[in-house]
Amino acid sequence: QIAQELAVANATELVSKITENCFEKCIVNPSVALNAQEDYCVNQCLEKYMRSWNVISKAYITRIQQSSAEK
Amino acid sequence: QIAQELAVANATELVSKITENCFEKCIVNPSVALNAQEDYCVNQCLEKYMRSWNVISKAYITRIQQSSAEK
Amino acid sequence: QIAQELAVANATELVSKITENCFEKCIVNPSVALNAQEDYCVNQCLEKYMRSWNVISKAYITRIQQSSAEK
Amino acid sequence: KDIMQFIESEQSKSKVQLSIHNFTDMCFKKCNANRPITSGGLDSNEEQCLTNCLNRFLDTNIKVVQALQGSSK
Amino acid sequence: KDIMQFIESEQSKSKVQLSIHNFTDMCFKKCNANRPITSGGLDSNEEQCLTNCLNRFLDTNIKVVQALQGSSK
Amino acid sequence: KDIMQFIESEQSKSKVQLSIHNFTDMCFKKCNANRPITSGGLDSNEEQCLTNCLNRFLDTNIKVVQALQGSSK
Repeated sequence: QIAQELAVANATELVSKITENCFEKCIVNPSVALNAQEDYCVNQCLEKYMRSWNVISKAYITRIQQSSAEK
Repeated sequence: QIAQELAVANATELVSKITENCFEKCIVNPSVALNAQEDYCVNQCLEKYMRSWNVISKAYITRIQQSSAEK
Repeated sequence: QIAQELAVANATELVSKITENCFEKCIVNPSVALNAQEDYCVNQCLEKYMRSWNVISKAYITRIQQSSAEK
Repeated sequence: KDIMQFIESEQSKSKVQLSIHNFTDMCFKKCNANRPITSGGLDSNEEQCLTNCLNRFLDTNIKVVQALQGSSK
Repeated sequence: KDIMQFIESEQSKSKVQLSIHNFTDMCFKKCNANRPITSGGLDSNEEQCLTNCLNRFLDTNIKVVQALQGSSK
Repeated sequence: KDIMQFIESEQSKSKVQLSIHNFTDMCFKKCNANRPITSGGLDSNEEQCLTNCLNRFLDTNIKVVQALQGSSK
Protein backbone atom coordinates (compact mmCIF):
# COMPACT_ATOMS: atom_id res chain seq x y z
CA GLN A 1 0.00 0.00 0.00
CA ILE A 2 2.74 2.44 0.97
CA ALA A 3 4.66 1.19 -2.03
CA GLN A 4 1.69 1.80 -4.33
CA GLU A 5 1.14 5.34 -3.07
CA LEU A 6 4.79 6.10 -3.65
CA ALA A 7 4.57 4.51 -7.11
CA VAL A 8 1.68 6.69 -8.24
CA ALA A 9 3.27 9.89 -6.95
CA ASN A 10 6.55 9.08 -8.59
CA ALA A 11 5.29 7.56 -11.83
CA THR A 12 7.30 9.89 -14.06
CA GLU A 13 10.59 8.84 -12.50
CA LEU A 14 9.56 5.19 -12.75
CA VAL A 15 8.66 5.54 -16.45
CA SER A 16 11.98 7.19 -17.18
CA LYS A 17 14.06 4.55 -15.34
CA ILE A 18 12.15 1.63 -16.92
CA THR A 19 12.46 3.12 -20.41
CA GLU A 20 16.21 3.65 -20.02
CA ASN A 21 16.90 0.20 -18.55
CA CYS A 22 14.67 -1.77 -20.91
CA PHE A 23 15.81 0.11 -24.03
CA GLU A 24 19.43 -0.52 -22.99
CA LYS A 25 18.74 -4.21 -22.31
CA CYS A 26 16.42 -5.06 -25.23
CA ILE A 27 17.41 -2.89 -28.20
CA VAL A 28 21.05 -3.52 -29.08
CA ASN A 29 20.97 -2.61 -32.78
CA PRO A 30 18.08 -0.18 -33.28
CA SER A 31 16.33 -0.81 -36.63
CA VAL A 32 13.38 0.78 -38.49
CA ALA A 33 10.82 -0.66 -36.06
CA LEU A 34 10.74 -2.68 -32.85
CA ASN A 35 10.93 -6.30 -34.05
CA ALA A 36 8.95 -9.10 -32.38
CA GLN A 37 11.87 -10.17 -30.20
CA GLU A 38 12.57 -6.62 -28.99
CA ASP A 39 8.88 -6.03 -28.38
CA TYR A 40 8.62 -9.22 -26.30
CA CYS A 41 11.79 -8.34 -24.40
CA VAL A 42 10.49 -4.84 -23.54
CA ASN A 43 7.22 -6.32 -22.22
CA GLN A 44 9.04 -8.84 -20.01
CA CYS A 45 11.56 -6.25 -18.92
CA LEU A 46 9.02 -3.67 -17.81
CA GLU A 47 7.15 -6.28 -15.79
CA LYS A 48 10.37 -7.48 -14.19
CA TYR A 49 11.40 -3.90 -13.43
CA MET A 50 8.10 -3.10 -11.71
CA ARG A 51 8.34 -6.29 -9.63
CA SER A 52 11.95 -5.41 -8.76
CA TRP A 53 10.78 -1.96 -7.67
CA ASN A 54 8.27 -3.57 -5.33
CA VAL A 55 10.87 -5.92 -3.84
CA ILE A 56 13.34 -3.07 -3.27
CA SER A 57 10.63 -0.84 -1.74
CA LYS A 58 9.61 -3.48 0.78
CA ALA A 59 13.20 -4.40 1.63
CA TYR A 60 14.19 -0.74 2.11
CA ILE A 61 11.20 0.07 4.30
CA THR A 62 11.92 -3.06 6.37
CA ARG A 63 15.52 -1.95 6.79
CA ILE A 64 14.53 1.59 7.81
CA GLN A 65 12.12 0.18 10.40
CA GLN A 66 14.78 -2.20 11.76
CA SER A 67 17.34 0.57 12.19
CA SER A 68 14.71 2.83 13.86
CA ALA A 69 13.87 0.00 16.26
CA GLU A 70 17.55 -0.44 17.18
CA LYS A 71 17.92 3.18 18.34
CA GLN B 1 17.77 26.83 -37.89
CA ILE B 2 15.79 25.83 -34.82
CA ALA B 3 18.53 23.31 -34.11
CA GLN B 4 21.20 26.01 -34.34
CA GLU B 5 19.38 28.38 -31.98
CA LEU B 6 19.03 25.58 -29.47
CA ALA B 7 22.71 24.73 -29.92
CA VAL B 8 23.91 28.22 -29.10
CA ALA B 9 21.65 28.54 -26.06
CA ASN B 10 22.73 25.21 -24.72
CA ALA B 11 26.41 25.35 -25.60
CA THR B 12 27.60 24.61 -22.06
CA GLU B 13 25.68 21.35 -21.88
CA LEU B 14 26.94 20.40 -25.35
CA VAL B 15 30.57 21.12 -24.37
CA SER B 16 30.23 19.01 -21.27
CA LYS B 17 28.64 16.02 -23.05
CA ILE B 18 31.19 16.10 -25.90
CA THR B 19 34.11 16.36 -23.48
CA GLU B 20 32.86 13.39 -21.44
CA ASN B 21 32.10 11.18 -24.44
CA CYS B 22 35.25 11.97 -26.41
CA PHE B 23 37.56 11.71 -23.39
CA GLU B 24 35.98 8.33 -22.58
CA LYS B 25 36.29 7.16 -26.19
CA CYS B 26 39.73 8.54 -27.12
CA ILE B 27 41.89 8.57 -23.97
CA VAL B 28 42.14 5.02 -22.58
CA ASN B 29 45.47 5.30 -20.76
CA PRO B 30 45.98 8.98 -19.90
CA SER B 31 49.67 9.97 -20.25
CA VAL B 32 51.69 13.16 -19.72
CA ALA B 33 50.22 14.84 -22.80
CA LEU B 34 47.62 14.14 -25.49
CA ASN B 35 49.55 12.10 -28.08
CA ALA B 36 49.00 12.52 -31.83
CA GLN B 37 46.55 9.64 -32.03
CA GLU B 38 44.45 10.86 -29.09
CA ASP B 39 44.48 14.39 -30.46
CA TYR B 40 43.28 13.18 -33.86
CA CYS B 41 40.63 10.99 -32.23
CA VAL B 42 39.28 13.91 -30.14
CA ASN B 43 39.03 16.08 -33.27
CA GLN B 44 37.12 13.40 -35.21
CA CYS B 45 34.99 12.58 -32.18
CA LEU B 46 33.85 16.14 -31.52
CA GLU B 47 32.89 16.60 -35.16
CA LYS B 48 30.99 13.32 -35.15
CA TYR B 49 29.24 14.26 -31.90
CA MET B 50 28.09 17.62 -33.26
CA ARG B 51 26.78 15.96 -36.44
CA SER B 52 25.03 13.34 -34.29
CA TRP B 53 23.45 16.12 -32.25
CA ASN B 54 22.08 17.66 -35.46
CA VAL B 55 20.66 14.33 -36.67
CA ILE B 56 18.98 13.66 -33.32
CA SER B 57 17.57 17.22 -33.14
CA LYS B 58 15.98 16.95 -36.56
CA ALA B 59 14.63 13.44 -35.93
CA TYR B 60 13.17 14.44 -32.56
CA ILE B 61 11.50 17.58 -33.89
CA THR B 62 10.06 15.54 -36.80
CA ARG B 63 8.69 13.00 -34.33
CA ILE B 64 7.14 15.70 -32.10
CA GLN B 65 5.47 17.25 -35.18
CA GLN B 66 4.16 13.86 -36.35
CA SER B 67 2.62 13.05 -32.98
CA SER B 68 1.07 16.55 -32.78
CA ALA B 69 -0.44 16.04 -36.24
CA GLU B 70 -1.96 12.69 -35.19
CA LYS B 71 -3.91 14.25 -32.33
CA GLN C 1 44.41 22.38 3.98
CA ILE C 2 42.14 23.76 1.29
CA ALA C 3 41.47 20.16 0.29
CA GLN C 4 40.53 19.24 3.85
CA GLU C 5 38.11 22.15 4.25
CA LEU C 6 36.43 21.19 1.01
CA ALA C 7 36.27 17.57 2.15
CA VAL C 8 34.45 18.36 5.36
CA ALA C 9 31.93 20.64 3.70
CA ASN C 10 31.21 18.13 1.02
CA ALA C 11 31.28 14.94 3.07
CA THR C 12 27.83 13.79 1.96
CA GLU C 13 28.78 13.84 -1.71
CA LEU C 14 32.03 12.05 -0.91
CA VAL C 15 30.22 9.33 1.07
CA SER C 16 27.77 8.79 -1.77
CA LYS C 17 30.47 8.55 -4.49
CA ILE C 18 32.65 6.20 -2.40
CA THR C 19 29.70 3.96 -1.56
CA GLU C 20 28.67 3.71 -5.22
CA ASN C 21 32.18 3.07 -6.54
CA CYS C 22 33.24 0.60 -3.85
CA PHE C 23 29.96 -1.33 -3.89
CA GLU C 24 30.25 -1.59 -7.70
CA LYS C 25 33.89 -2.69 -7.49
CA CYS C 26 33.77 -5.04 -4.48
CA ILE C 27 30.31 -6.66 -4.40
CA VAL C 28 29.73 -8.56 -7.64
CA ASN C 29 27.26 -11.17 -6.40
CA PRO C 30 25.51 -9.74 -3.34
CA SER C 31 24.88 -12.45 -0.71
CA VAL C 32 23.25 -12.56 2.74
CA ALA C 33 26.11 -10.67 4.37
CA LEU C 34 29.37 -8.97 3.37
CA ASN C 35 31.90 -11.82 3.30
CA ALA C 36 35.48 -11.39 4.49
CA GLN C 37 36.81 -10.73 1.00
CA GLU C 38 34.16 -8.09 0.21
CA ASP C 39 34.69 -6.47 3.58
CA TYR C 40 38.45 -6.27 3.01
CA CYS C 41 37.92 -4.94 -0.52
CA VAL C 42 35.54 -2.19 0.70
CA ASN C 43 38.10 -1.09 3.32
CA GLN C 44 40.92 -0.91 0.76
CA CYS C 45 38.66 0.73 -1.79
CA LEU C 46 37.46 3.53 0.49
CA GLU C 47 41.04 4.34 1.50
CA LYS C 48 42.14 4.37 -2.12
CA TYR C 49 39.19 6.55 -3.09
CA MET C 50 39.97 9.13 -0.39
CA ARG C 51 43.64 9.21 -1.45
CA SER C 52 42.52 9.59 -5.08
CA TRP C 53 40.27 12.48 -4.07
CA ASN C 54 43.26 14.20 -2.47
CA VAL C 55 45.44 13.69 -5.55
CA ILE C 56 42.74 15.05 -7.88
CA SER C 57 42.07 18.04 -5.58
CA LYS C 58 45.72 19.06 -5.53
CA ALA C 59 46.17 18.51 -9.26
CA TYR C 60 43.02 20.53 -10.09
CA ILE C 61 43.94 23.43 -7.82
CA THR C 62 47.46 23.44 -9.33
CA ARG C 63 45.97 23.56 -12.82
CA ILE C 64 43.55 26.40 -11.91
CA GLN C 65 46.48 28.39 -10.46
CA GLN C 66 48.62 27.76 -13.56
CA SER C 67 45.91 28.94 -15.93
CA SER C 68 45.25 32.03 -13.75
CA ALA C 69 48.98 32.84 -13.83
CA GLU C 70 49.03 32.58 -17.65
CA LYS C 71 46.39 35.30 -18.06
CA LYS D 1 -0.45 36.82 -19.48
CA ASP D 2 2.17 37.47 -22.18
CA ILE D 3 5.04 37.08 -19.75
CA MET D 4 3.60 33.81 -18.44
CA GLN D 5 3.26 32.48 -21.97
CA PHE D 6 6.82 33.55 -22.71
CA ILE D 7 8.12 31.76 -19.61
CA GLU D 8 6.14 28.60 -20.39
CA SER D 9 7.36 28.56 -23.98
CA GLU D 10 10.96 29.07 -22.82
CA GLN D 11 10.64 26.29 -20.26
CA SER D 12 9.24 23.85 -22.79
CA LYS D 13 12.00 24.85 -25.25
CA SER D 14 14.68 24.15 -22.65
CA LYS D 15 13.01 20.83 -21.77
CA VAL D 16 13.22 19.82 -25.45
CA GLN D 17 16.88 20.96 -25.51
CA LEU D 18 17.71 18.87 -22.45
CA SER D 19 15.99 15.84 -23.99
CA ILE D 20 18.00 16.28 -27.20
CA HIS D 21 21.22 16.36 -25.17
CA ASN D 22 20.27 13.19 -23.32
CA PHE D 23 19.15 11.37 -26.49
CA THR D 24 22.33 12.36 -28.34
CA ASP D 25 24.48 11.19 -25.43
CA MET D 26 22.67 7.84 -25.27
CA CYS D 27 22.51 7.18 -29.03
CA PHE D 28 26.10 8.33 -29.67
CA LYS D 29 27.18 5.73 -27.08
CA LYS D 30 24.94 3.00 -28.53
CA CYS D 31 25.84 3.62 -32.18
CA ASN D 32 29.60 3.80 -31.46
CA ALA D 33 29.76 0.98 -28.89
CA ASN D 34 32.70 -1.42 -29.29
CA ARG D 35 34.36 0.46 -32.13
CA PRO D 36 36.86 3.32 -32.33
CA ILE D 37 36.15 6.77 -33.80
CA THR D 38 37.82 6.81 -37.22
CA SER D 39 36.17 9.77 -38.93
CA GLY D 40 34.41 12.99 -38.05
CA GLY D 41 31.67 12.44 -40.62
CA LEU D 42 28.54 10.31 -40.42
CA ASP D 43 28.02 7.72 -43.15
CA SER D 44 24.48 6.69 -44.04
CA ASN D 45 24.58 3.66 -41.69
CA GLU D 46 25.59 5.83 -38.75
CA GLU D 47 22.92 8.42 -39.51
CA GLN D 48 20.32 5.65 -39.78
CA CYS D 49 21.49 4.13 -36.50
CA LEU D 50 21.04 7.47 -34.69
CA THR D 51 17.55 8.07 -36.13
CA ASN D 52 16.49 4.49 -35.35
CA CYS D 53 17.95 4.74 -31.85
CA LEU D 54 15.91 7.86 -31.07
CA ASN D 55 12.69 6.50 -32.55
CA ARG D 56 12.93 3.06 -30.93
CA PHE D 57 13.71 4.76 -27.59
CA LEU D 58 10.53 6.84 -27.96
CA ASP D 59 8.58 3.69 -28.96
CA THR D 60 9.87 1.98 -25.81
CA ASN D 61 8.86 5.00 -23.76
CA ILE D 62 5.29 4.88 -25.15
CA LYS D 63 5.04 1.14 -24.43
CA VAL D 64 6.14 1.71 -20.82
CA VAL D 65 3.66 4.56 -20.28
CA GLN D 66 0.82 2.44 -21.71
CA ALA D 67 1.76 -0.56 -19.56
CA LEU D 68 1.80 1.55 -16.39
CA GLN D 69 -1.52 3.18 -17.25
CA GLY D 70 -2.95 -0.31 -17.90
CA SER D 71 -1.66 -1.75 -14.63
CA SER D 72 -2.92 1.17 -12.52
CA LYS D 73 -6.53 0.79 -13.74
CA LYS E 1 3.64 24.52 12.69
CA ASP E 2 1.33 21.97 11.06
CA ILE E 3 2.16 23.15 7.55
CA MET E 4 5.89 22.94 8.32
CA GLN E 5 5.51 19.40 9.62
CA PHE E 6 3.49 18.48 6.53
CA ILE E 7 6.21 19.87 4.24
CA GLU E 8 8.97 18.11 6.17
CA SER E 9 7.12 14.81 6.08
CA GLU E 10 6.48 15.18 2.32
CA GLN E 11 10.13 16.04 1.70
CA SER E 12 11.35 13.01 3.60
CA LYS E 13 8.80 10.82 1.77
CA SER E 14 10.04 12.05 -1.60
CA LYS E 15 13.66 11.50 -0.48
CA VAL E 16 12.79 7.88 0.32
CA GLN E 17 11.03 7.56 -3.06
CA LEU E 18 14.07 8.90 -4.89
CA SER E 19 16.33 6.49 -3.00
CA ILE E 20 14.07 3.57 -3.95
CA HIS E 21 14.29 4.59 -7.63
CA ASN E 22 18.07 4.78 -7.46
CA PHE E 23 18.42 1.47 -5.58
CA THR E 24 16.07 -0.31 -8.01
CA ASP E 25 18.00 1.07 -10.99
CA MET E 26 21.33 -0.06 -9.54
CA CYS E 27 20.19 -3.50 -8.31
CA PHE E 28 18.17 -4.27 -11.49
CA LYS E 29 21.40 -3.64 -13.45
CA LYS E 30 23.55 -5.70 -11.08
CA CYS E 31 21.15 -8.67 -10.81
CA ASN E 32 20.57 -8.81 -14.60
CA ALA E 33 24.16 -8.09 -15.70
CA ASN E 34 25.47 -10.26 -18.54
CA ARG E 35 22.21 -12.09 -19.17
CA PRO E 36 19.14 -11.39 -21.29
CA ILE E 37 15.62 -10.75 -19.95
CA THR E 38 13.67 -14.00 -20.54
CA SER E 39 10.68 -13.56 -18.27
CA GLY E 40 8.64 -10.82 -16.62
CA GLY E 41 8.49 -12.65 -13.31
CA LEU E 42 11.05 -12.83 -10.51
CA ASP E 43 12.15 -16.30 -9.39
CA SER E 44 13.35 -16.76 -5.81
CA ASN E 45 17.02 -16.31 -6.81
CA GLU E 46 16.29 -13.00 -8.49
CA GLU E 47 14.23 -11.75 -5.55
CA GLN E 48 17.03 -12.79 -3.18
CA CYS E 49 19.62 -11.04 -5.36
CA LEU E 50 17.65 -7.77 -5.23
CA THR E 51 17.17 -7.90 -1.46
CA ASN E 52 20.83 -8.78 -0.90
CA CYS E 53 21.94 -6.05 -3.31
CA LEU E 54 19.99 -3.40 -1.40
CA ASN E 55 21.15 -4.59 2.03
CA ARG E 56 24.83 -5.00 1.08
CA PHE E 57 24.73 -1.53 -0.51
CA LEU E 58 23.41 -0.08 2.76
CA ASP E 59 26.07 -2.06 4.70
CA THR E 60 28.73 -0.55 2.42
CA ASN E 61 27.28 2.90 3.00
CA ILE E 62 27.47 2.47 6.78
CA LYS E 63 31.09 1.27 6.56
CA VAL E 64 32.02 4.32 4.49
CA VAL E 65 30.31 6.75 6.89
CA GLN E 66 32.06 5.12 9.87
CA ALA E 67 35.45 5.21 8.15
CA LEU E 68 35.08 8.91 7.30
CA GLN E 69 33.99 9.75 10.83
CA GLY E 70 36.97 7.78 12.15
CA SER E 71 39.47 9.51 9.86
CA SER E 72 38.17 13.03 10.68
CA LYS E 73 38.67 12.60 14.44
CA LYS F 1 28.33 44.33 -1.35
CA ASP F 2 30.22 42.20 1.18
CA ILE F 3 27.42 39.66 1.48
CA MET F 4 27.17 39.39 -2.33
CA GLN F 5 30.92 38.80 -2.58
CA PHE F 6 30.69 36.19 0.15
CA ILE F 7 27.85 34.37 -1.67
CA GLU F 8 29.71 34.48 -4.98
CA SER F 9 32.89 33.16 -3.42
CA GLU F 10 30.96 30.36 -1.67
CA GLN F 11 29.18 29.45 -4.91
CA SER F 12 32.42 29.26 -6.84
CA LYS F 13 33.99 27.20 -4.03
CA SER F 14 31.12 24.71 -4.15
CA LYS F 15 31.36 24.57 -7.96
CA VAL F 16 35.04 23.63 -7.63
CA GLN F 17 34.12 21.03 -4.99
CA LEU F 18 31.49 19.49 -7.25
CA SER F 19 33.99 19.35 -10.13
CA ILE F 20 36.54 17.61 -7.91
CA HIS F 21 33.93 15.00 -6.96
CA ASN F 22 33.06 14.37 -10.60
CA PHE F 23 36.71 14.23 -11.72
CA THR F 24 37.62 11.83 -8.88
CA ASP F 25 34.66 9.59 -9.74
CA MET F 26 35.63 9.51 -13.43
CA CYS F 27 39.39 9.07 -12.94
CA PHE F 28 39.01 6.49 -10.15
CA LYS F 29 36.91 4.44 -12.59
CA LYS F 30 39.35 4.92 -15.49
CA CYS F 31 42.51 4.20 -13.49
CA ASN F 32 41.02 1.09 -11.82
CA ALA F 33 39.18 -0.27 -14.87
CA ASN F 34 39.47 -4.04 -15.43
CA ARG F 35 41.43 -4.74 -12.25
CA PRO F 36 40.48 -5.48 -8.66
CA ILE F 37 41.25 -3.26 -5.65
CA THR F 38 44.18 -4.94 -3.87
CA SER F 39 45.47 -2.16 -1.61
CA GLY F 40 44.27 1.04 0.02
CA GLY F 41 47.40 2.95 -0.94
CA LEU F 42 48.31 4.62 -4.22
CA ASP F 43 51.59 3.59 -5.85
CA SER F 44 53.39 6.09 -8.07
CA ASN F 45 51.82 4.67 -11.24
CA GLU F 46 48.33 5.07 -9.83
CA GLU F 47 49.01 8.61 -8.65
CA GLN F 48 50.44 9.47 -12.07
CA CYS F 49 47.40 7.94 -13.78
CA LEU F 50 45.02 10.11 -11.73
CA THR F 51 46.96 13.32 -12.37
CA ASN F 52 47.25 12.53 -16.10
CA CYS F 53 43.55 11.63 -16.26
CA LEU F 54 42.53 14.99 -14.79
CA ASN F 55 44.89 17.00 -16.97
CA ARG F 56 44.07 15.21 -20.23
CA PHE F 57 40.35 15.60 -19.43
CA LEU F 58 40.87 19.35 -19.03
CA ASP F 59 42.93 19.41 -22.26
CA THR F 60 40.05 17.67 -24.03
CA ASN F 61 37.61 20.18 -22.58
CA ILE F 62 39.70 23.10 -23.89
CA LYS F 63 39.90 21.54 -27.36
CA VAL F 64 36.11 21.11 -27.44
CA VAL F 65 35.46 24.70 -26.35
CA GLN F 66 37.89 26.02 -29.00
CA ALA F 67 36.31 23.85 -31.72
CA LEU F 68 32.80 25.07 -30.87
CA GLN F 69 33.93 28.70 -30.77
CA GLY F 70 35.62 28.17 -34.15
CA SER F 71 32.56 26.57 -35.75
CA SER F 72 30.15 29.26 -34.51
CA LYS F 73 32.16 32.13 -36.07
